[in-house]
This record gives sequence, C-alpha cells and structure tokens, in this order.
Amino acid sequence: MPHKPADVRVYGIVFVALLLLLALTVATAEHDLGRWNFGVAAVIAAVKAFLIALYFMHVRDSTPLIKLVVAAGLLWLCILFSLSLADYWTRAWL
Amino acid sequence: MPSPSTAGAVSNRTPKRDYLSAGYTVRSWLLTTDHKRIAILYLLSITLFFVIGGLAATVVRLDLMTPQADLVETETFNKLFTAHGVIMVFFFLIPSIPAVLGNFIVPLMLGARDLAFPRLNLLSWYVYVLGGLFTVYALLAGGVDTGWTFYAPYSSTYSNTYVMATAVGIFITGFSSILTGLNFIVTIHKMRAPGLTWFRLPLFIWSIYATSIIMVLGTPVLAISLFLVGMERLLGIGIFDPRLGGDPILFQHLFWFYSHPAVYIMILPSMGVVSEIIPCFCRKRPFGYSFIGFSSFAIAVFSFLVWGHHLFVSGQSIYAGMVFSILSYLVAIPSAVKVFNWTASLHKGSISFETPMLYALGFVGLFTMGGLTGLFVAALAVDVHVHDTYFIVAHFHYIMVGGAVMGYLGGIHFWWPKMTGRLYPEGWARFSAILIFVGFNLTFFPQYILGYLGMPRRYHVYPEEFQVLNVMSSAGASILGLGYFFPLTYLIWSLMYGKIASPNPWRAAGLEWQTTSPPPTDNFAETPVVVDEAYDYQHIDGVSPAGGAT
Amino acid sequence: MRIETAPRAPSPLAHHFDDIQQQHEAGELGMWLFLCTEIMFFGGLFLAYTIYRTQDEAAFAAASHELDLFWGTVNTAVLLTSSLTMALAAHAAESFQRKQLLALLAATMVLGCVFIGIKGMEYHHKYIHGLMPLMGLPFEWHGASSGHAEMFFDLYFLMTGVHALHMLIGLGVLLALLVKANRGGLQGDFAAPVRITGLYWHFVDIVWVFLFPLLYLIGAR
Amino acid sequence: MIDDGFRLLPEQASTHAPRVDLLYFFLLGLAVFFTVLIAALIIYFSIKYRSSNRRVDRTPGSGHALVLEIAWMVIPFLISMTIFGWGATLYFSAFRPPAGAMEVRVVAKQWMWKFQHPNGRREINTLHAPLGQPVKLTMISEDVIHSLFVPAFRVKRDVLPGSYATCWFEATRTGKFHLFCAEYCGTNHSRMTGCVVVMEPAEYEAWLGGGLANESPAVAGKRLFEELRCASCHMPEADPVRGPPLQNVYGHEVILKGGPTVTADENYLRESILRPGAKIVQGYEPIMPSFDGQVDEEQLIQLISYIKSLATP
Repeated sequence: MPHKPADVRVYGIVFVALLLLLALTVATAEHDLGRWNFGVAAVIAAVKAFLIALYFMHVRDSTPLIKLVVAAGLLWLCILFSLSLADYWTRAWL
Repeated sequence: MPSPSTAGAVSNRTPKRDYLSAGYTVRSWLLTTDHKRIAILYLLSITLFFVIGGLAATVVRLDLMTPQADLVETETFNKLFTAHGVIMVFFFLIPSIPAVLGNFIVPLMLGARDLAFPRLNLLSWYVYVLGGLFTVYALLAGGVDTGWTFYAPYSSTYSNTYVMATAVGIFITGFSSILTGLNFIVTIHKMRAPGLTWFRLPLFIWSIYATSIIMVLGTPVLAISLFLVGMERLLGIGIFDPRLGGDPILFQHLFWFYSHPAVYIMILPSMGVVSEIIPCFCRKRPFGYSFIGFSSFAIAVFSFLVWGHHLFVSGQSIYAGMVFSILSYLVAIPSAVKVFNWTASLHKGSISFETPMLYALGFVGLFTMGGLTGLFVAALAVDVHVHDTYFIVAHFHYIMVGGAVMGYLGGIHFWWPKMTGRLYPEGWARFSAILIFVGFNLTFFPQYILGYLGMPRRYHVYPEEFQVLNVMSSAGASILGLGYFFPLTYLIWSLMYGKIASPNPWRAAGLEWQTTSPPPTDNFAETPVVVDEAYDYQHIDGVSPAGGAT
Repeated sequence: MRIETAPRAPSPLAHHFDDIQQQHEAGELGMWLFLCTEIMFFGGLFLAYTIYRTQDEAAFAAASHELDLFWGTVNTAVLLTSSLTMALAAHAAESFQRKQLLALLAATMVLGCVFIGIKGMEYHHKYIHGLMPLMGLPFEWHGASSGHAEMFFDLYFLMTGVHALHMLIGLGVLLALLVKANRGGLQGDFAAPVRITGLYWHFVDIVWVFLFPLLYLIGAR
Repeated sequence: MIDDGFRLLPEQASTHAPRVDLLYFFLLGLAVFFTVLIAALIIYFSIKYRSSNRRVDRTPGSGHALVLEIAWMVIPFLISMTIFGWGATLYFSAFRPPAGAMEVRVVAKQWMWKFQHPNGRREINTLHAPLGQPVKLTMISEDVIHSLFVPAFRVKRDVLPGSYATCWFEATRTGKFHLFCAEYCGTNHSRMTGCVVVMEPAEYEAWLGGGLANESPAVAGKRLFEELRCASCHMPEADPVRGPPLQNVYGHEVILKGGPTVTADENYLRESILRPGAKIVQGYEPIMPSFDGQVDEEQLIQLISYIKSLATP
C-alpha cells in the first residue's frame, strides 16, 4: 500500500532506539540475574522486533487486513509452540 | 443476470478468440501467464502423477492378494507404497482441485481477468514440475522406502534409499503450494468484481480461501521438518538423533503440524466443489449458505489444533494426547454442519442426476463414512488399537479418495464444458461414476474390518487369516481402477468428438458461466457487475421456465 | 496471449489490475503472506531450540559462552543499520531521489555483505576450535555434558545458516534492484519492488534480533 | 494356537480388550445410525424432489433455519464430548500400569523383539506371560522407532530409541496371540512379528525356572555397578561424597540445582548416566563423566534395575 511519505526523522529515532536496546541487552547479559536473564533478553528482543515491524515495515500505517495477516502469523506460531510444548512439559507426569 | 441457456453451438464457434486458440505453439503454452492455460498445464501434470501413483497402488494391491511375498521383493514393496503415498499426497491430491479447478475457476468466479500474480502462478507450475522431477528421479534411481511420513530416525539415519532426492522434491513442491495459496488469498481479497461482496461469493471461493490459509501457514512447517531430515543426512546435524539427546517425536510434531491440515487442503476444495454442484442440480440456493461458508473457515483453523492425534501411541505425554483428542472433536462439528446442510439443500429442490451430481452425492455419503470413522480414531483408547493398522488406511482413503477424488472428478465433469468447450458423453460418465463408487467401497470397506482385527499397515507379509479381506479389497481395487480408466478415455475422446458446449450448459449461476465456453483470454468482454446473491436459481429458472436441467 | 497493437509508454499498471492502488495493495499483501510462511518456517527451528534448551539449560549456557559476543553484537548493529538504509532507500525511491536510492541500496548491500563476512569469520573460528559438529568433523567439547552442547552447535549452525541463506537471497534481490534503479527505474509509482523487498529485508533482520540473544546471551557471561 | 479362522472382530484376551470393544460398539452404532440417516435422507429427497416429479410442493423456505443449525452443532458436540471422556478414561488406564505389576524388559531392534523376564530369563520374538497378573513392559529401541502391538489385548505403544516407553496388560485367556511391530521400521517391518503365549501362573513359573542359568537384571546391574566403579562416588560410605547416594532415589522426588524438582523415573536415571550434566542434584558438582557409548541398552536396563532395587517402593 502506498503509505504517506515516510518521515525520515522517525527512522532515525527508531534506529537510535534499536541501538540503545542492543547495548542494554548486552549489558544485562554481563550480570547474573538468575532466571531473569532470559526473560529480559526476550522482552528486549520483542521490543526491537516490534519497533522494526511498526516503523520500518510500516505496520503502524497499514490497512487492517495487513495487521490481521501479521497477527495471524504470530497466532499460528503460538499454536505451534503451545501445543508442542504442552507435550514436552507434561511428558514426565504419569 | 443474463442466463444464456440456449445451446449455443453456433454462437460459440465463430470467433476463435478463446484462450485455447490464443496460440498453438509449445512456447505459447510454456510461457503463458493465463491462469486458464496454467490450469491445463497442471491438469496434464497431475494426471500423469495420478497414473504413476495409481500403478504403484495396483502392484501393492496385487501383491497383497496373498499373505506371502510372492510378487515383488519386500524392499520393492516398501518402495512402492512409499511412492504411492508421496505421489498421491504431494503431487496429486494437494494440487488437484486448487491448482487445476481453482486456477481455472477462481478468477472467473470473481469476475477478474487473472489471478493477482500471473507470473508467480506460472512459476508455481514450474516449481511443481521441478519438485516432481526430483521425485521421479528418486523413483527411477532406486526409490525410497520410508513411507510418505519420513519418520526419523529411520529416514534421517537408517534408510539407505533416495530419501534426499525425494525430500528435496517435496520441499520444492511445497513452494508451489505456498505460492498458489498466496496467489488465491490476494486474488480473493483484491480482485473481486464490483458488487461481489463476501456473502455473495460462491462457496467454492470460501473453501479455496480456507484451503489457501492452510497452504500458506502449514506448508513451511513441512518444509522445515524435511529440511532438518535432509540436514541430518547431508551434514550430520542431529536434531532428531537420539544419540545426541535429540527427540524423534519432535519430527512427528513438525510433520503432522502440516500433514494433518494437509488432509483439509485435500478435502476442503472438494467440499467447495460439492457446494457448487448440489445447488445447480437442485435448482435452488444451498441450505445455510453462511454456515457452509463459515464452517470452511472453522475447519481450516481447527485443523491446526489437532495434529497430536497422530501421536497417541508415540510416547507423547498422555495429557497432551487428551488435549489433542478433545480438540479433534471440534473438527467434527463444522464437518457435521456441512453434511447436514448439503442434505437439507436437497429438500424442496428439483433434482436431476447428471454425472457431477452423482459424484457430489457419492461424496456426501463417503465423506460421512470417513468423517464418522474419524470419531473412532480420535477416541483415545480405540485409536491405540487401530493406530497404524488398516483401519487408518481405510479411514483416510474414505476422506482422500472417497472425498477429495470424488469431488475432483465431480468438478472436472461440472466445469469440463467450460474448460474445453466440449460436452463429455453423459452415459459413459454416469456409468463410471457408479463404478467408482462401488469399486471404492469394495476396496476400502474391508480394510476397516482388517484394521480392527489388527492387521498393521505397510505389511508385506501378513498372517493367513487376513487373506479373505485382502482379496476382497484387491478385487474392489480392480473395479476402482477400471472406473478411473473410463473418464481418462472418454474425456480425451470428448476433446475431439464431444458435442460443442454452450456457455452455460447446466444453466448454472456464477460468473464463470456468463462468459463463453471456453472463455476468452481476458475472461470477460467487460468486467461484470454483480447485483444478485449467489445461487440465484429461482431467478435463472424464472427467466427460462423449462424446469429441470436436462 | 494478449497482443498489444498500439505501442504504449511503460506503465506501472499490469493489465489485469484496475488501478495502481489495487496493484500495490496486492503486492504488499502477497509479501506479508509470504512473511507469514517465513515465520512458520523459522518457527520450527525456534521450537526445536526451545525444547532442547529447556532440557539442558546448563549445557546450552556453557556452549553459548564459546560464541564471540563482541562480533555477535557488532553483527547485530550492522544488520540494524542495514535495515535503516533499506527503509531510507524505499523512501528515496518513492520521492524520486535516484542518487540517494542508488547510494542507499548499495549501502544496504555492503552492510549485508559485512554481516555475512563476519558470520563467515565466526564459522571459521568454530571450525579451528573443533566446535563445528558437521559432516563428521570432530567435536572437541571439554565441558560437563556433551550431548546437548553438540545439539547447541547443531542448532547454532542451522539457525544462523538458514538466516544467512535468507540474507544471500536478499542480497541477490537487492542487486537486481540496484541494476534496475541504475537504469532509472523504481521511482515514484514504480517504487513498489523496493518497498516490498524492504519488507523481506526487515523481516530477516527481525529473525536475527531474536537469534542474537537466544544464541549469544544464555546465562550470565 | 492362534485362531486363524475368518472373523470380524479380534479375540478379547485382556482385561482392557472388552472395555475398548464396548466403546467401539458404541461408536459403531453411532456411525451406522448417522450413515443410515444421511443415506436415507439423500435417497428420500432424491426420489421425492426429482426434477420430473412436478406434483411436489416446492415453495421455497427461508433457506436457513437457525434452530436446526444450532441443533446440528450442539448435538454432535455433546456426543463427541461423551466419546472423548470415555476414550480418555480408558486411555489413561491403558498407559498407567497398576502398582506391583510384573516387569518385563523389552529391547527392540531391526527386526526382532528381545524380552527379559524379572528373573533374567530371556527370549526372542515370543513373550510368555502369566494369566491374570498385570505385566508391565518397559521398552526401548536400539535403532529406529518400533511399536509393540498385541491386537488381542488392544495394546499398542511405540518403542523409541533414546527413552523408555511403558505399557501394560493383564491377560484373561490362555493361548497364543499375535504380536506385531506396528510402526514402519524398514525392510523387514512386516516380519518383525512374534507371539504372546499366555499360561496358567503355575505353568509360567515352571517355564521361568527352565532354560539356562539366569541372572536377574538387578543382580547383573549390581555387578556392572561395581565394574564401572560407580560406588566410589555414589555410595554413602564413599569418601568424600562426590555423587548423590542412590538408596531410595528411584520413584522419589529429587531436588535439582537451583530449586526445581524431578521425579526419578527410568528416563531420568538413563539421562543421568548418559548425560550427567543435564540435571545436577542440589549440593553436588557436575563432575560425573558420561557413560554414553560405554554401556549398551541392555546394560543400561541392568544398571537402572539395580538402582530401582535399592529403593523401597
């Protein structure tokens, strides 16, 4: 969809934010946060992915249909994960 | 809505501008981007694969007439049933209705000039052929013996047959499937004629749309599972290798995440075809249009939630087994909705029994039986007993052959006049339809009994007490084979000698019948504007009150 | 075949679409659907990763610490920068800035190549140190338990390998765009290919954004 | 002897079999009912509303009926939930061996079944079992996936490489019954068959005593335990205590490093021998070497049997 001319400044801000998040995730990895290391890294990665998708890929300005397609992709990924892991995480129960 | 019901033998012949006469060179076919020509290319190639897969099945059934291995070597037998499965599933059933009938009919039904991405469409066919060549190479070079399911670690480590070439072939063909599905989704969203709202769409479009969702979201997972098997064989990356702590069940999860929904790739388009045929030969709007439509979506979504029912005895957690069992029963509901609605559509119709209708009614019956035995195999304790036996073989053949192939043949007959401009010989066609129905039941019904008795599938030698039922099944298969041979013959015959078809020989609703038979390259002289609901048969029959379609 | 009799100026509109907006929306929707298939394709790999990591977190952490965090971080920055140049390239194409378009496409490609180069260097390093359990190469692991450490490196090479393959495909497409842009194409209404390639490129970037912490940042370093 | 006459149903030879069959008959009745219903409706409508019949009322209805649609969604849903509950209950009991079941170890390989009885007696492709006594099979494969299937018992379970699978049965009839491999496992898959011989308990005891001098898996495991010098770390008298003592480990909760707990079952013990680093017991260091490649499947079973014998149930 031809969206409105992208704002170059927004790209710049998003890019700086991405680099800061990268620095943050590397910095936290230097510290032992126990089981939180993974959680923090995952959250930061998700935020970065969202920034790229929303601004670089223009999901923010896209039609509802495109948003639906993105949501469907993520939903199906969740299906794959949740039902597979439902097996792995309950296997030793019997 | 204009409904040209007079047999237009003359009007159709004069302007030689239909898609078939747009060019006669091989080049004009191989470089075409016309969805109709691509459909014909698919038709030819999947028929070729159907014949190869059918021949493999013939030898398998012949060999199983006796309990001992006396026709072919066991290794050959294993390669034959693998070839049958791989070819029929990936190279015939999955592309059958979407790539042939879908390609041909979807743009016509939408009032569009072509699919959204015509060159991508042609590419899909080439990709399909390339994948087919790899698989054919594997078969000629020596075959593959893993079964179409490629379970690790047998496929990844132990089999020393042509697993790699076959896996590459299927991997490549997967792209064809993805691109076709993608093309349909975009086309259905973006290329509908003015006035053609979602609830005016023919039900065939709904089902093709649902199918495309599965193709787009499921196929990549098959790709990754075969890719991992390939990497294990090629590079020794042991994702499924128990010696590295790898889990063979993970392969099954990934494989069935696609391969269960794949069953719906095969059956949903057939349901769509049946939803076109029944209203036409009942001369009325289908009962519960929106319920049939939405149940297609429900099936597409639920189909992704149930794959673990293939793993009830695999070592999957029994709690996960229960989750998958309960979810599997969800699929029963939209399936039941469809069957009941089709049946109710007959009520107060004006029913005639041309060949497409015979196939459609046969479909409803056989799909009902296949679907009801689905309740057996989703019931955990019963599945433990029948898993990997002939009960399963019978169950999925009722769905895939009794369902999908019957729908495919019904659709081919229904749209044959549109595709070729010729009528097929009705008598022969009715005869073969009945032959196929009888032969099919004789082939596969005994296999239910065989399965519950405990005969495992993929057995070359088997205990003697199973022989009677096996012989019955093989006898039925010969009738079935004959039934398939007839259409192959008379349809080719009709290309030259069949009666010239009018634009709308069935006086059917739907935009595809408003253009000439065969349609011109650009499909419509001018973009049609839709003002009526789908299946407006009262209107059509009101215009020409002949009553009945004959 | 459609035969055109009258010569016509190159139009961005293909014959089977009604208007340019319909065509653009179709192209964009098509690419997003394709990206959904990519999500599922990588999803299978991420699932395998999740399952094996939860089975032996310690082995994964120990194996992860053999990776070079410095170069991994540099590579992430390189790829994020290439995403920026790609986004700017699409902007340049839409606003008829041919020179910027060429420069930005070239920059994206250079950054992509740098990424691949660094990746290759890391691979070579693993090869030297016997941490490349491929094709029967020796796996010289001295940590506590071997099974899942080898599994980690299997997954490392699979996931980064598949990712790098996607990069290479992207670079090929970018090269084609560069040639086309050099001939004066891809401007204004013709810019759709740049935008659509951009979607792909950003997606590949997103995959790396997840791969980086999953492979390089397990446990405390 | 195996009954090789023509039949429509397999023999019922376990406590589980008639229960599965009951559900099967229920499903069969349901399937027949709906098939007949649909077929009858199709035929009835086809005749009544054939196009040549002009005397029938064809006044169009509304084209849909919400009540009808809801009915044929809700009724199949309720029926299928009944089937689910029924099937799940049976499934649960089929895969949950009763306490005190006699344990037979099964090792599958291309293309044979190897069985070992509790007293150590081994046999190939034939499994002798006592009548009226629960028998638990603990199974593992040396190569690809196999599946143990005894139709007369309605029992089937995949036999995996790399982890133990279990199933159980209690035979209710003496005689000889088919045993199949149900998961395709390569060229001679269809020849990987055998039989289960169910005997009167006394006869079975006599049969067990026959054959060569046997050594029970637990006794063999104790010998192996000593040969591999496991005791130097794993016995309470070991000094210094470098590995967790193994008395009363099997079947009990083990606290792992960092807090999570795990129940020490066969698969846990197996993993700890082959990949000791995966689950470190709290308070110990990951210093144990892997025994992967040093012990084969049968020796692993022996070691595990020995560790099991050290635990009070």
